[in-house]
Amino acid sequence: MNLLGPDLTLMLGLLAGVLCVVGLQGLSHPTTARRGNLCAMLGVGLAVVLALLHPSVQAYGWVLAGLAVGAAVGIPLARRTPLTALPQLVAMFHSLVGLAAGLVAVGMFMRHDVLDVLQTKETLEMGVGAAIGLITLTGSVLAALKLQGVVSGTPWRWVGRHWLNLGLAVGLVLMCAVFVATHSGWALALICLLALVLGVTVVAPIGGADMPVVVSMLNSYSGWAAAATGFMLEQPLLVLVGALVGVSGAILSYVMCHAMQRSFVSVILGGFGSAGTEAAAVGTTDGGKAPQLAGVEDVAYRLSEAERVIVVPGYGMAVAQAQHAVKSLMVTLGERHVEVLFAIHPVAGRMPGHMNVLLAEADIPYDMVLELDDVNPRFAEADVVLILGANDVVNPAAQTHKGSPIYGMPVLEAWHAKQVYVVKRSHRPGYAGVDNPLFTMDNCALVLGDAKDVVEKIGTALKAA
Amino acid sequence: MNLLGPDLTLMLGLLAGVLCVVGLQGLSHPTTARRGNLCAMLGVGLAVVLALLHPSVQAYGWVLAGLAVGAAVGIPLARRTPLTALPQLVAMFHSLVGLAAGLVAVGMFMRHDVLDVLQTKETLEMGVGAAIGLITLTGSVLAALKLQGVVSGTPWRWVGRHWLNLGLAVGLVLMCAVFVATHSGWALALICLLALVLGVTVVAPIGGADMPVVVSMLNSYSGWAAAATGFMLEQPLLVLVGALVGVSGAILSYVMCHAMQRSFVSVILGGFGSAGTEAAAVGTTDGGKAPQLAGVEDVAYRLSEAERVIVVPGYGMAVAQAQHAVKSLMVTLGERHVEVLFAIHPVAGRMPGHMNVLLAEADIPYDMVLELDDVNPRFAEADVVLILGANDVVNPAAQTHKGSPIYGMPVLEAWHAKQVYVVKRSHRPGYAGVDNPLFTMDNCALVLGDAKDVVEKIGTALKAA
Amino acid sequence: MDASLLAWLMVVLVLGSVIGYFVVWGVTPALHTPLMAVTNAISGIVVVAAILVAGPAIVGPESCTTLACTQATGLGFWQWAARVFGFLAVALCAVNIFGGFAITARMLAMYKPRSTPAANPERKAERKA
Amino acid sequence: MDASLLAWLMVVLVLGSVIGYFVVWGVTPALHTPLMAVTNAISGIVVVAAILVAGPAIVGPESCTTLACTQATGLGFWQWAARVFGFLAVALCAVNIFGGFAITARMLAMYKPRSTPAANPERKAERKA
Ligand SMILES: NC(=O)c1ccc[n+]([C@@H]2O[C@H](COP(=O)([O-])OP(=O)(O)OC[C@H]3O[C@@H](n4cnc5c(N)ncnc54)[C@H](OP(=O)(O)O)[C@@H]3O)[C@@H](O)[C@H]2O)c1
Ligand SMILES: NC(=O)c1ccc[n+]([C@@H]2O[C@H](COP(=O)([O-])OP(=O)(O)OC[C@H]3O[C@@H](n4cnc5c(N)ncnc54)[C@H](OP(=O)(O)O)[C@@H]3O)[C@@H](O)[C@H]2O)c1
Repeated sequence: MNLLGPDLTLMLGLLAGVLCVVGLQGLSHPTTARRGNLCAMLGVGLAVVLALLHPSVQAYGWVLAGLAVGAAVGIPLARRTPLTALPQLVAMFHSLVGLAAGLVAVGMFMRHDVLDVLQTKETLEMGVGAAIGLITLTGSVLAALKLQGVVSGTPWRWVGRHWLNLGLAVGLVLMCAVFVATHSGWALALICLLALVLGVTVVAPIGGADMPVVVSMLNSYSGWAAAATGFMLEQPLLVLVGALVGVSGAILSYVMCHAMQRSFVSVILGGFGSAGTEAAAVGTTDGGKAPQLAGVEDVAYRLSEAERVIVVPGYGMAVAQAQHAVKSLMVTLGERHVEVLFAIHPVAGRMPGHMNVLLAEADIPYDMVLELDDVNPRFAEADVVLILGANDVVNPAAQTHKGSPIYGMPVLEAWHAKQVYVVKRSHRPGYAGVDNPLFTMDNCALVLGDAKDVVEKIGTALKAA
Repeated sequence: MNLLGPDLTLMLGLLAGVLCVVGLQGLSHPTTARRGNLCAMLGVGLAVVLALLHPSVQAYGWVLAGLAVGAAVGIPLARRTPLTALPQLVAMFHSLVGLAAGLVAVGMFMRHDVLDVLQTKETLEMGVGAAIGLITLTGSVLAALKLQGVVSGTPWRWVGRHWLNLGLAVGLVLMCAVFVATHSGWALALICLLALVLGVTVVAPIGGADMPVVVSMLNSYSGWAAAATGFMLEQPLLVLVGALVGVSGAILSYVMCHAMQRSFVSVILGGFGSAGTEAAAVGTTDGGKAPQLAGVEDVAYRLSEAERVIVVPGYGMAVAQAQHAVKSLMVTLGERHVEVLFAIHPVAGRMPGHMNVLLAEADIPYDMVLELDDVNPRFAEADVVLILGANDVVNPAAQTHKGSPIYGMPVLEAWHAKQVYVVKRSHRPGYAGVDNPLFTMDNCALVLGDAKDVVEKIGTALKAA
Repeated sequence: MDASLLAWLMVVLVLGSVIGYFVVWGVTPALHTPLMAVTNAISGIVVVAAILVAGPAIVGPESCTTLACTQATGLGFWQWAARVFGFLAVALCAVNIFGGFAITARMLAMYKPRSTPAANPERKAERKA
Repeated sequence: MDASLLAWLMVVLVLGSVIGYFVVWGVTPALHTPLMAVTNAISGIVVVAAILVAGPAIVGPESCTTLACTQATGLGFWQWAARVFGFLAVALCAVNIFGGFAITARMLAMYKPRSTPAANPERKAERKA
């Protein structure tokens, strides 16, 4: 059916794109976020309807079957996956978009190669679409496997890997040129093969802890892949939405790298969070003073005396799944009229906003959760700061130690509080592998143990007090 | 010359538009603002070059002469106009854009009517362009004259003015329809005439104090007029930039109305700041308690004892041109190691950012100037708050008096300070015409006199102390 | 102005990127995880392309009188192959769309403001003020 | 996609408005006055249209063989009138552009951060902290 003329289609596509923008804009505040999600759904739904109304589309059965299969797989997946597995799930989803973009490029080639004379412009777009899509595919799959722990998170490093990657990339560009010149299906097949291999060899040398940056980068790629298919199929809507997603992923990668004080290039080339640097960092320990230790009762006592408490959650809280225990501690403190706030560093945990989701999951109201700039002036007034499995994000060396790899990174200035307790399992350093001078300060004491365990025990002791 | 193909022209036009966006983005912070202005200049410059390279342009002499005349008039005007006359100047500039848009529409008609058969689409765009442009012209001229005081600022109200305006607007729409239908030059002439009259009758009933909202609205109109000419001449760049300007003006009007707690419609229809409401408001004065008065010496003494002082400038500072006197007072206090901050309400003065420009003119560093949200928590710690010709923006009734016309407007909570001094000339109310309960509070005293005079005297007394 | 479609798509790409820049920087850091999930879902917009690959009718050699067929053999095979590829792409994108929006909704449902004043832990501070 | 130019211009209008929304809300309130001045200057972009009205060559009746002239009389007069209107429009827009940017630059040059630490009035507070 050709109910809509090209102009009306363009306008409605524009509307769909704007709905997606409005959707993202909704995420500027938790109160509007749900409405935003609905808007984005409407936008994508409208896009699907427009595609179905495209004059060339006739095989509705196939299309609807595909949509139904997708829904039947996707919705239960989203319902059942535990939130802790979210990074993996997001990575898996990216791989699907990447594969879809690749399939579209190849499918377009198959159809048009026999029915039309291909134009240079089209072949270029097909080559680029297939390449970006399939790099995204294997890169994301490997990232997801590393995050899930199916594949070891330790970086695989081999001699000459930078040269290999460079070689593959050059080969890919060359094959694209050959494909554009010859329009040969073999060239396209080789592009696909090279792209699949390149996705693996780029991600493999990167450590598991750096995966969030990689996932974000692949998010960006999936957007640009969508934009490339938009050029191929002359669909402005795909170009618009693809650009949105592409920019979003790029900005999130930037935010993470910036907050870690690392260059994006150094993350992608690997070389951080590896065994080598960690050993070196541990070697620099001055070891002069041992940190004080404290017991659960000490903490409970100080908390019972306190008026203002700030909790700083970190990666350890996620590992220990301690968020529900934290919530009950918060309630207990609330009953005793202690003011509790949560301080979240932009890169606490392992993905942007990680801690916020966990706290939200445990039903902790978002207006008790403060960000870096808002909370830093408040530490001085806090009686107790409870650090739960956070380390790098409260490291004063970021302000004082010029040589430290995290020097210059803005941190939570927990040390201004009257008393700081750090809950962790050992004396090991955090993600960046550097020592934390906070632990040996006079107003700080470590509480060794699993975060969930310790928090539950503190709660019990506090109730008894 | 047709050096550039249509695609390249489009891309370069896009670049020019993006440069304008980057320019506006620069205004997000004073440190990047100058660079932003340069970007915007580059963008407009590129646009002019592209227009000169358009294949149909041949009469370079005329065009360059026009540009030269404009530069010769505009630059000295911008150099010499005192900053206090800025609102008028901006309004005058809008009228020029409006007139230019009108001339373009009529010029296009003259040329095409004899050489081509006009299309419906073109005539519609010409009619709309001429109408918006010429409303902008007379409206802006009248606004500028009111702001300059050449024409009295008191609203001109006549019975049935709403009906007149409605009638003119309906007539305008009808004439546009006639023009589209007949392509007759007479219809276009009538459109122009009606638009010119409508500009006057819309702005005349609005009080002088409401002119900033009107100026902003006309700014928006000038943008939409540019977009309309973009449609007429099929120039995407004009559409893009016109939309930017149109939205900007609309947002600024919204910001002003929102901060005044008034609806845009009520401003445009008039009925506020008029003699009627003012009298009524004065009538509601409870008059129970007379405000305390203080002398210049009292203020100087308290200042010399203070550690933290917050200055709240308002419209009166602009009237008195007291900013340079304020600056020297600030320096004197600085020499005595008193911490001075400036608190600026979003609608202090008579146009958005009014106070900021004046303080900047007096060389007061912008990082000593705080906005509402940042400064409100600080009043409690201030020893002295010095209010210079501000009134509505520090009115506690906005938080307490449900019936007050400014109820709900966020205000500067100066009353939390230990001591408040208000410098003004009389007991008269401010712009909104409502009483200010702050003046009769125990920790507040009025210092009667012209702001500049008083501030200079305080400075002298302080030096003597 | 008779610019090509390609040029207009470039305009859309650039303006879309600019919009993306502004809208993403406006997202509060607390919602960066839902942001990843929702952009993931909307990148499933590739489904539009997938539908256009899966949807077209399969034409026989007779159409080659109007189309510029390059080869008459395998005409049906390659079209069917394209349709299957398109179908797979539709399904994959749909997983993304439905899954991505569902998980975003699930996450966002968890973000709640302070509600019951009884459990309000700042009460003490407010009481003092 | 063979959408009309009008439709593409609508796309530009909508995307431009969205960008305007984001960019203007991003402007710090302290710079709202310069914002008014600079948007004023860039609205002088109408000069592009003015140039296209002032610039074209004046054609004689002989061109009416190719053009769809509606009337042969007054051909030159109306074209000249259009050119004069265009010239005036160019000049008016140029006043706006040059004047607007100059006054914006003049204003922005006044916004300065705290420079000389000697005159820094927060010194006392910092000393205490
Ligand atoms: N958020 C992001 O987007 C992102 C992305 C990539 C990288 N990063 C990086 O990740 C780091 C995040 O900082 P962070 O302070 O949150 O974490 P961190 O520096 O990695 O420290 C986590 C701490 O938690 C402790 N821990 C682990 N499991 C625990 C458990 N079950 N119970 C109690 N404690 C436990 C660990 O000590 P023990 O082993 O002694 O228990 C460790 O010191 C930063 O360096 C950041 O740059 C963040
Ligand atoms: N900024 C904007 O964009 C904008 C736009 C439109 C409307 N407005 C409105 O304007 C008002 C601005 O509030 P505001 O507090 O700045 O001003 P205001 O409420 O209008 O008060 C100004 C005060 O300054 C005093 N004053 C006037 N000339 C003086 C002089 N030479 N020396 C000393 N004092 C003098 C006046 O009292 P005396 O007469 O007794 O001296 C008056 O009380 C708000 O109501 C706002 O809604 C603002």
